[in-house]
Amino acid sequence: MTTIPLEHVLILASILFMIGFLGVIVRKNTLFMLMSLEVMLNAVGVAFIGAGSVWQQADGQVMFMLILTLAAAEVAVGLALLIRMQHCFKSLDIDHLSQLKG
Amino acid sequence: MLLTLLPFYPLVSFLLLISLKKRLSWSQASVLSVGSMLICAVSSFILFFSLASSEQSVITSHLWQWFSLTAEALPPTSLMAASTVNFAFYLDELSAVMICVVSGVGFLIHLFAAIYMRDDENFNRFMAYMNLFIVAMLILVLADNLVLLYLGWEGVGLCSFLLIGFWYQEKANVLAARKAFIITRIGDTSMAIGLFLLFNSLGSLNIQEIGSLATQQWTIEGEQAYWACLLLLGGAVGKSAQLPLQTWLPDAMAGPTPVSALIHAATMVTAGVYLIARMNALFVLSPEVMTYVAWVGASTLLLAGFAALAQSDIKRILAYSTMSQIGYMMLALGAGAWSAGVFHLMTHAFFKALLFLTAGVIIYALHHQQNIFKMGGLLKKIPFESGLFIIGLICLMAIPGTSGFFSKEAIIGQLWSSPTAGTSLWWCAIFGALLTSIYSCRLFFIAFLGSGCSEVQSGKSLKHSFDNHSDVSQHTLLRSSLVVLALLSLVGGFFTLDFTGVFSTADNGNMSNQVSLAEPLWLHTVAIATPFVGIAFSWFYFKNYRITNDKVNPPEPSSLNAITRFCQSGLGFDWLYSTLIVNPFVFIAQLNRRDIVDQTLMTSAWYVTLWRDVLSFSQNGLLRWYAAAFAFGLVMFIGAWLL
Amino acid sequence: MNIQFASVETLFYLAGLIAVVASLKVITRKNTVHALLYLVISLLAVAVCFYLMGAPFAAGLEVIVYAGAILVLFVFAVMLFGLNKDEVKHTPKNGSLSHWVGPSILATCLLAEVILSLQSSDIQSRLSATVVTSKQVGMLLYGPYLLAVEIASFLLLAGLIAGYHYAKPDNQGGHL
Amino acid sequence: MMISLLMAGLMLSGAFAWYRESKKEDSARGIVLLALIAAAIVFIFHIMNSEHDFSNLIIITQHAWIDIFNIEYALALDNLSIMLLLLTFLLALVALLISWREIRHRKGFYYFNLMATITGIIGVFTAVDMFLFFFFWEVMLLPMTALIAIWGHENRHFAAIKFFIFTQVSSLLMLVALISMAYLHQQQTGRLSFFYPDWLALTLPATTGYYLMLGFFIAFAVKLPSFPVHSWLPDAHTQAPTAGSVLLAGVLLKTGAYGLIRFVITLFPQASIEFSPIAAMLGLVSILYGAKMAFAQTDFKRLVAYSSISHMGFVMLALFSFNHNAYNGAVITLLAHGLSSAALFALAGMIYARVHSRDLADMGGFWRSAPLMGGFTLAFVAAAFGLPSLANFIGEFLSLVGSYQRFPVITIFAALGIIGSAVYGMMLFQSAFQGPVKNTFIDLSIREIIISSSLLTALLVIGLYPNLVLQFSFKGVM
Repeated sequence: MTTIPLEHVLILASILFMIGFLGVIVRKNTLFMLMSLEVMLNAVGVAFIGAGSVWQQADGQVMFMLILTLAAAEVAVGLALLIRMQHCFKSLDIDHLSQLKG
Repeated sequence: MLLTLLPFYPLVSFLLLISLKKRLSWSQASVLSVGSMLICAVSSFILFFSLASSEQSVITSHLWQWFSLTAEALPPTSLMAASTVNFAFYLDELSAVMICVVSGVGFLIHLFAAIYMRDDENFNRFMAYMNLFIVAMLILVLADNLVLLYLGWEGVGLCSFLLIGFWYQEKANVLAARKAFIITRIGDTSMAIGLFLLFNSLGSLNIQEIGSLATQQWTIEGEQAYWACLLLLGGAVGKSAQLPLQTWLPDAMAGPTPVSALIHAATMVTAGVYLIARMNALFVLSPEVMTYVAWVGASTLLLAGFAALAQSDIKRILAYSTMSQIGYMMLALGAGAWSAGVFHLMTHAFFKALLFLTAGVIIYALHHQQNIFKMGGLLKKIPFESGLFIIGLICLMAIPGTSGFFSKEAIIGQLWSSPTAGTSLWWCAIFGALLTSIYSCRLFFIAFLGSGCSEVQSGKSLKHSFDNHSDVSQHTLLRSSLVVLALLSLVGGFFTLDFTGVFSTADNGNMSNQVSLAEPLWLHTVAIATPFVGIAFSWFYFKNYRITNDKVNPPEPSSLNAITRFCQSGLGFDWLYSTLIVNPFVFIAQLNRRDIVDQTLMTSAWYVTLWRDVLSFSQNGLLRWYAAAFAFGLVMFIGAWLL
Repeated sequence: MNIQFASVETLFYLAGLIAVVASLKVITRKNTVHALLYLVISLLAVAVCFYLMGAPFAAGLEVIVYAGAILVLFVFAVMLFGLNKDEVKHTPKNGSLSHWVGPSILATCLLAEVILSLQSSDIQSRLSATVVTSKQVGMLLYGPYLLAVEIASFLLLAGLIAGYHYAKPDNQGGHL
Repeated sequence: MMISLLMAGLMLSGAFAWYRESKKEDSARGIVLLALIAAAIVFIFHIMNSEHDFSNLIIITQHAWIDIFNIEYALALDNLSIMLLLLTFLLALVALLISWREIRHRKGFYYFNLMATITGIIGVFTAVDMFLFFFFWEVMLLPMTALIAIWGHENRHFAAIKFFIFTQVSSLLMLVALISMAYLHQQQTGRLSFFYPDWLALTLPATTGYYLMLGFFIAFAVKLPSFPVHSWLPDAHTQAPTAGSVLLAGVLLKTGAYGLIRFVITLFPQASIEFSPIAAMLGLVSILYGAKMAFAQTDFKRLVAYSSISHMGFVMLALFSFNHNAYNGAVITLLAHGLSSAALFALAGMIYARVHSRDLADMGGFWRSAPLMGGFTLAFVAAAFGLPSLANFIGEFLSLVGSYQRFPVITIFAALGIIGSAVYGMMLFQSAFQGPVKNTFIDLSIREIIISSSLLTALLVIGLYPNLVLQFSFKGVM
């Protein structure tokens, strides 16, 4: 029998999440931020699957599938926006998009 | 009817002059203003004589009810529930004399001014102000209640302000006008507070009612009488340029000379004297304040005498002399010599108007030279005007036979034995008379004797320079007004004024005391001899001015000794006030120009703005920054939860 | 499942390690395409984890949809629209690690806190060895989660339209 | 009913003028002028022909408005409000004539705002349902803010916001007090009511009454304005367009005094008497502080604004003296100050139109080129420093005579304000019209003469024959 503690799964998920988060904050390139977001979503998926496996329920996987669709939609819109951004600003630097400045 | 219309003649003239402005020619404007004054003067005399001949001692005229005051919370003894303040005129012997002086002297000065000022571009405005002044002065004199009196009181103040600043483009005139108005306003405020006090304790503002009510309800030397009289005295002091509110008068000489004659010598400045005389019934209730009045008068008398000794400007000498003469009147009032005070008021109006007007002619002839040290030998150059001036001066010095002698003698005679005055004040008065004769002689010797400067034209050319493009009749008219004044000054002392109706209670009280106190025999001798002592003293002391043939160099300000400089500055009162009151006030006002309260309230706005700035700095539009901030918040939040 | 030389646990930790290392590489690469390839590796490693956690269906989806479709979309977008043009200009310089300091501290703190809270919250359970089959997932999806599925489909539709709208070359409407 | 029609008519004429202006340049002002004159005439005729003598509050309109809260649309008139309405009409005409040429852009909207303000003011003076009163209070405020913010001088946005915030915050307090009163009424009678006559019948617990009174008092003291909360006024006045200043000084400040008379003193007589020493003290400080601040100013309009604070201090002092003379004095002061300060602001506008400056340092010797203007300025300055024979004197004299009875010491110090007013008045007049000639320009036009002389006539008439006003007994305090 597998004896992987749930705790370790969650720690793995957290580490992945933190790495993704670090990427979002540090990288200026929007493409990298998008990729980091994917990493973060994945991390959440790991946590769900782990939890589903503990309780022997399929709900965890259902949730993972919803995350998957979310990620798909997000990537579609995100990439489209990136293309637009490249078109308009000739750059993917997120710091150029600072029109929200108060 | 005659009484009712009295102030309206000049009022109509004023309104016409103001509304028609430049559309009136010189002759039309002068006929209008002088004519209205003539009617006014004639009706005043008619009123005066009808009052004297008829049995009734009072003529009243009720125009309309101004407003009414309800008297609540009064002592139950008072029967009055509501007191009305009316536009009503009240003529008794006192006000009859006053209207005669005001309109008579006013008429002569108007006549003089119409010719004297004819070349001024704002002639119509000048005459309009003069008329308005007469309106206000008549209302002041005739008012049957204190509020109406206050109306006239403020009205004359405003006119004085306007006329001092008549040549408004000169900064000095403007400042002098402001000073005059504000300083008299301080007195006015004291008087206004006096009115509040009177109304709230007596329930009436009618002068006669106040007199009778106060006599009934107040005790002699009571607190209420003390304060009411003191506050009214404050008003009188301001208007009459007495210590400590005297500083405006010398500066007020910035106005045209007829103004100085009419307002700042003959009429307006005596309003304070009139007020106290009018309220005599109140003042006898407070002998303490009577003594104050006398002391105010005496100290002003001496102060102005010393100041006049050191002046070099002819008009300022006359201004200080006016102050000192009003000091005499105050002294008289304080001593309870009501009739003598008013008598001196009248004679003073004559001779001081004469002095000022003549001085005006002289100044005009010298191309606006007012410094007496630049004059000299005028007696030979313009003998006629000089003669008139000498008449004025001997009246001022109270040489026996002149009007000034009679009135001043009447005052000094009553001082010694008066319960509220006494011997020390008598000596003050004598010393004042000595000073008067000395400064008069000084003025006379410097300006009229000795040799003249080249600027002076001879009498013949004066006539031409004065009126080079008009006929001689105008000049004659001008001179005739001076001559009339000179005659009045000489014979004015023989008029007998009967004030028994007005001052009966007061003077009687005085009489009874007079019997008890014995007067030394030498009193009158000393009083009569004093002017001559003064003349003799000056004859020797100012010898170099009198006989030297060289042109006397005016003393340089720096060469004067400290005492002279001190006297010249009016004994330092201007400096004192500007250091103690004006400068601190201006300083504080400037310090707080931005309104400290506003600043305080605006700190709350500043606080909000500060946070606005802080938060808007965090709202920098950088997405990553927001994410980091979000994470930071999360760290804090979870950290707090864990702990 | 009778693999002797390596237990499930070992494989799981190994896959997890690979995922972590690959993810780290993703966020530190300069080259976009390299980063994408690392991302694929990371995703595949996670898929292995899924498999080892008894979710073969999820593992398959991860490989097919994530590594297969989404990442291909990335690569296509990068290649076709030249999204990697300014990568050199805007990637953090090798020499300066100062960019990383603050965020790393922040992330470490967060991680530490999460792990702390995991330990404190008394999670003693272990994963079960039972495989959750795709049938179970399907039953659940079209049973209680039907609404969620429909919403997800709307989301995808919205993503489709939005993607089309923004990426259209002559888009007059949007200014971004 | 008639008042409602008047208000609706004025509002509609404003809207119509706005519309017309967009079609045809300069057509708005004529329409508005006609509407105002017509309204004034209708109002005067209505009052003359009314069978009431208006010595008590006469309710002229009463309809249900918001039923669940028992809010009614109720208007009433008495002598006090009639006087203030007449003043409003006169000053509205003045304000209109003043802005005849001054406003150059967005004219239509300007006249609409002017009309809206006037409508609000009329509403404030007539409403007896407290919710309606509050409603009009806000109606009056918003277009006024717009007038300042759009057509004001260089610093207008700041001034407009300051004005708005001060008034809003204070009226918030009033709203709280107002709702509490309504609930108190419900507690006592079981029925929620915002109707003013209902409130008069309430018996208030002492402490509650005191706090409610304070709520109203602060709102009205800000509007008056009284000493510590006056600081919006100088900015608002200085920056507002001339017509705005005229309305602000002439009428808007009077709504504060009106509120004090009608609500604070009448609804809470006991609490007011308790509070009166503080209020009188505030009045005194306003008088002296206003006068001192006025003296320090170099801006023509700012100086007049501070003088308004000083004059309104007299009103405050008089009202809280609870004395018939003082009360009459306060009413006269309200009218007189409305006329005189409006006139001074109008003159400031006329000078500004000629020399494009409000700074006294830029002025001097105007008398030479504009003696007529100088004469009028002198007359209005004289009114401001209380020259007898002009209306302000009667007001101040009666106020002080009355307040002397209750607060002798405070009154004596307040009388120092008479000196202060002379100081700043003379400084204002002299630095603009006397001294070396700095500018020359043309004298007053016919339109400006009409404005000035009508105001001066009103001041003279009230000053010489105050019984014209005083013959009406103003119920309220007594």
